[in-house]
Amino acid sequence: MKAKVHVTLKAGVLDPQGKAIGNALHGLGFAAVKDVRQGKYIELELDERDPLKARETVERMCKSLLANTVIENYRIEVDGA
Amino acid sequence: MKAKVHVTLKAGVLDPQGKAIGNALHGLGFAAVKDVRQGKYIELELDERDPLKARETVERMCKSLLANTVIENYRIEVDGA
Amino acid sequence: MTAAARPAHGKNEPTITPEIVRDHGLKPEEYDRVVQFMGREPSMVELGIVSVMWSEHCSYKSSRRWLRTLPTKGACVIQGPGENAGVIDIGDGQAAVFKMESHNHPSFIEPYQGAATGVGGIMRDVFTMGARPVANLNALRFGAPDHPKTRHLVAGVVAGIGGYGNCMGVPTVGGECNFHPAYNGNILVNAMTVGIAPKDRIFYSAAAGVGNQVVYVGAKTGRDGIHGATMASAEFSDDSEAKRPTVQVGDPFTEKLLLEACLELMATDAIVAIQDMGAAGLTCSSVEMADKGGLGIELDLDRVPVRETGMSPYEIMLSESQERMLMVLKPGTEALARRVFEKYELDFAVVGHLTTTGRLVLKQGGKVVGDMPVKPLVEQAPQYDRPFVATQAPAPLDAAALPMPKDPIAALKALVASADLCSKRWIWEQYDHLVRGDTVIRPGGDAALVRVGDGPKGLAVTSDCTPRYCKADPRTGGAQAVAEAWRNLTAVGATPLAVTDNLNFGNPEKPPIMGQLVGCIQGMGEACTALDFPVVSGNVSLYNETSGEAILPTPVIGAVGLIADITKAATIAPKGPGETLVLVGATQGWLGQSVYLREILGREDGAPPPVDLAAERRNGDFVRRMIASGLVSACHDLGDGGLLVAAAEMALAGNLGITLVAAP
Amino acid sequence: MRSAIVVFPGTNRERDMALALRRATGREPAIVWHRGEELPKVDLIVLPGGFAHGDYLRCGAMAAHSPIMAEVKKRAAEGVAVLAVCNGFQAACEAGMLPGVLMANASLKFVCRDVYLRVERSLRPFTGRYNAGTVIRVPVAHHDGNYYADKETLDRLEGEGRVLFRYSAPSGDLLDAHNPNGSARFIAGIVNERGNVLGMMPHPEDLVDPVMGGSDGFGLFQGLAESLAA
Repeated sequence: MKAKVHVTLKAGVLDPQGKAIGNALHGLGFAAVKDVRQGKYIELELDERDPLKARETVERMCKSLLANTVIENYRIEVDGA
Repeated sequence: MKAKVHVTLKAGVLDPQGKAIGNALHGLGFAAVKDVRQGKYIELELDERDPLKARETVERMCKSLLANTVIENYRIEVDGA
Repeated sequence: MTAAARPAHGKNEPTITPEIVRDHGLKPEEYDRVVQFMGREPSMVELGIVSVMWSEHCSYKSSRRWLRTLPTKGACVIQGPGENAGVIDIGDGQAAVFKMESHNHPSFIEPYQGAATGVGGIMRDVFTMGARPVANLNALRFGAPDHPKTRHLVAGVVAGIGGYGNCMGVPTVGGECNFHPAYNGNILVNAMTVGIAPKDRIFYSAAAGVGNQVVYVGAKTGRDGIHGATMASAEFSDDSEAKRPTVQVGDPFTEKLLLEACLELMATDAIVAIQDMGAAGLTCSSVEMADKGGLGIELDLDRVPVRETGMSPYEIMLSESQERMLMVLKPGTEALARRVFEKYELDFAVVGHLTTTGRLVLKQGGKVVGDMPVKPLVEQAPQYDRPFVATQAPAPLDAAALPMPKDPIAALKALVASADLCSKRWIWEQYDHLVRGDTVIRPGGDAALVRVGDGPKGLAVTSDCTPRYCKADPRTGGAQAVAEAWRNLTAVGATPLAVTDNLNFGNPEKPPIMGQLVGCIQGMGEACTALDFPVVSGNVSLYNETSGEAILPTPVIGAVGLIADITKAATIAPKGPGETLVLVGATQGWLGQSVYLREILGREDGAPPPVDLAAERRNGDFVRRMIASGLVSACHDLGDGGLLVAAAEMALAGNLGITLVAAP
Repeated sequence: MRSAIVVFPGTNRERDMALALRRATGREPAIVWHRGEELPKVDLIVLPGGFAHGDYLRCGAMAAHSPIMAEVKKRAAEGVAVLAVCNGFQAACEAGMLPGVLMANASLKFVCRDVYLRVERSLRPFTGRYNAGTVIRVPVAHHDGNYYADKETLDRLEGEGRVLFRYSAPSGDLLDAHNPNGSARFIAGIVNERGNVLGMMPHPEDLVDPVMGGSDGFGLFQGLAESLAA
């Protein structure tokens, strides 16, 4: 069972990476870039067949480790749930 | 116009981050975790209305900066294209 | 030699065709020699093993004949070339262990990972001998600053070196970085590591003890980094070529654990022999361990920790995955060793044992998939005495014939702003040069100085080479590189002890390029002998050439010296106004091949300045005595840019002004 | 003063910290592995610099979940002093012992050089030996030292006098050119509400000896030794 997690910074939180990438893109002539935000994309292979149980497990993983819930949001995609 | 880019390591390329996260999750009792791969998720705000042109621009951004095409793949999502 | 049947082999093993042999870098007559000592055609994994053992990188086939001419003996030398790193005595029962290695080609393809894995590899060479790494240096050469790829390569290489070295907690304290169009297609990334070990606890790679277990520790094996010769093997695994990234990805976190686990186990006496898996991974380490011990070795490939499924014997034996070591343990110590590696959450697998057969035997799925004699892999490695054409040194330049600069200060500004001579603070501030709390002299001086233990002793380290001198006159250039390293160690007050080297050259099959290599080695040999400065380790990187355009001959010298009391060391910064500046050594106004000639007059001609080794030694010993006596406030070696630039660098370092008075 | 230094897999500055503590207290600090080892009764616990777990995922994220951290948090809650430097500061924030987050440096580059710190408050056991307003020179060596917290947290930190160090010019002025990583309000070091946990990015332990280039950092260790002398 494959699960995908997107961890992104909450709105308003400082994003040094995004800002720096934006500047670099402008430096390379990509004037159309107005804003850049960089987050983490994590693919998990789980030994679990029940999609609902898988989603619940990944939820706990996000809360305890994968995301710093003070400054980050997370979004979980599980095939079939 | 909003564009989303997923940058992930090519198959077979060692993912030290994924390996360390996997071990940490096992340490926290998440035994069901078999494999973890970590990649980048980038959201771009573009001053561009034509989705096809936007996709083409983001393609060039990926090749020149956002992805290290020697060891990484990239996937682009543009609303409407 | 019984003509054994060809062992069972991979799923769809092709017959060996001349193309496959050529793709494995072997000449037809060399392949015949393989068939001769095997008594039959080799299997693919056997051919792969030969190709790697007889590659330039492992066998030094184009250079060994000349490397033997270098002086490798000396009062301080405990172990010269031939082991993972050189070992020298630094007194009080301690030894310095050091070496330099290059990762030029991978760094051009993927600068971050290429440079990072280069640093990781050289550190393993040092701690595999039982030494705690205490200082890293790197010598970098890039193309012209305005070349389209240069900015990307510099950013990636510097970030990669920092990314790996900083995580390992080894301070990066010195090195060089310069730019020249000749490196546009071939950058140079040479990494050096210096470690310290108890003199009586140095670990070598010679296997011993028939029946002793062969243990694999560290990261898992993947398909990464298998050399170009993989095309032939592509048909073996059922996956496509895309499955086999040729770029190795480094994991400094795993290597930090491997370092601590190895040093912890080395404090016990469980280890008989140990070797890091560097170039050609499991092949080089197992063959060299068996050969040096005069024994055979049997490996069960099913027990090798792998991170991908369905790996063929070829891929397992030739994989260059990083952060792995091979060890031979004393009987009964497996449990102790396993506990140490499990503490650090590292793989620990018994993958074979030593035998008396003098053969390398590989098993997979219970079947023999490889069975070959060890001795010929090492002793029958080809050794070429390549034809060479010595470089004709240009005539010395008549300095008087050159136009005087209208404004010397304007010329000085241009020189100190040039890519080669400008401050490299923008690079070394990305390296942690303070971790371990022993850095006495930080980057930016003539040599870095690192305290040994609680002091007062200190190790001075530097890396030097002036490639444009070597291009014009290889022999003088080779001697100058050694002399400048010797001088830089002296400039901080240290006694020079020994050197390692990284010989970067173009295609040795071209006589003029071979002539450069021979000339530089001869020059190095003369200087090392005259200065009692033996070579204890080194690396050769050849074929640095793209579409016929070779790099400048770059014999980089990495040197180590010792100072008895770090509080008496000298730096380039004068301490206050009113101090007198004294120039030691004759000034002949030599402008041939000078940075001034290139940067100001746009010319690269004339003979390089001659090297007077007797004067070098006399002046150096004098300066060292003055520094030890405490009379000297600051000291700086005159190199690129000569007196004017050296004086400017001292003034800047001391935040003072300097008045130079021309002789009456 | 008895002290213990916690070592996570990937920590690499425990030796520098041990040198500084030995110099200030004449005693050998205990070096405690993050798993399976007892944290002895001590007056000071140190979370040192390094790359715990390779700094993978987020700096200090996995260290914060190490077995030993539960005990460290318990001792801190009982009032034991905790010095969390660089990677240690990141782990302390991830473990909720200190507010805010250490993000990537604004330059996105690793930075290793001397910086100047203005001591904002003379607070035992940490900055008792310095006067408020003093400017000291200590090195930084990090890639993710860009301190961030929301406005309310920053205002509370300043209001309650919990900012102990700010990056400044040698003169003490707060100038962007002297902020090595882009930290909010030039913050370099903060304490928790109770004032017994100090997190700071710079490395005072690397400048405690004139032979090594300076000793401005030694005051922190002398202050600890005096205030916490058992």
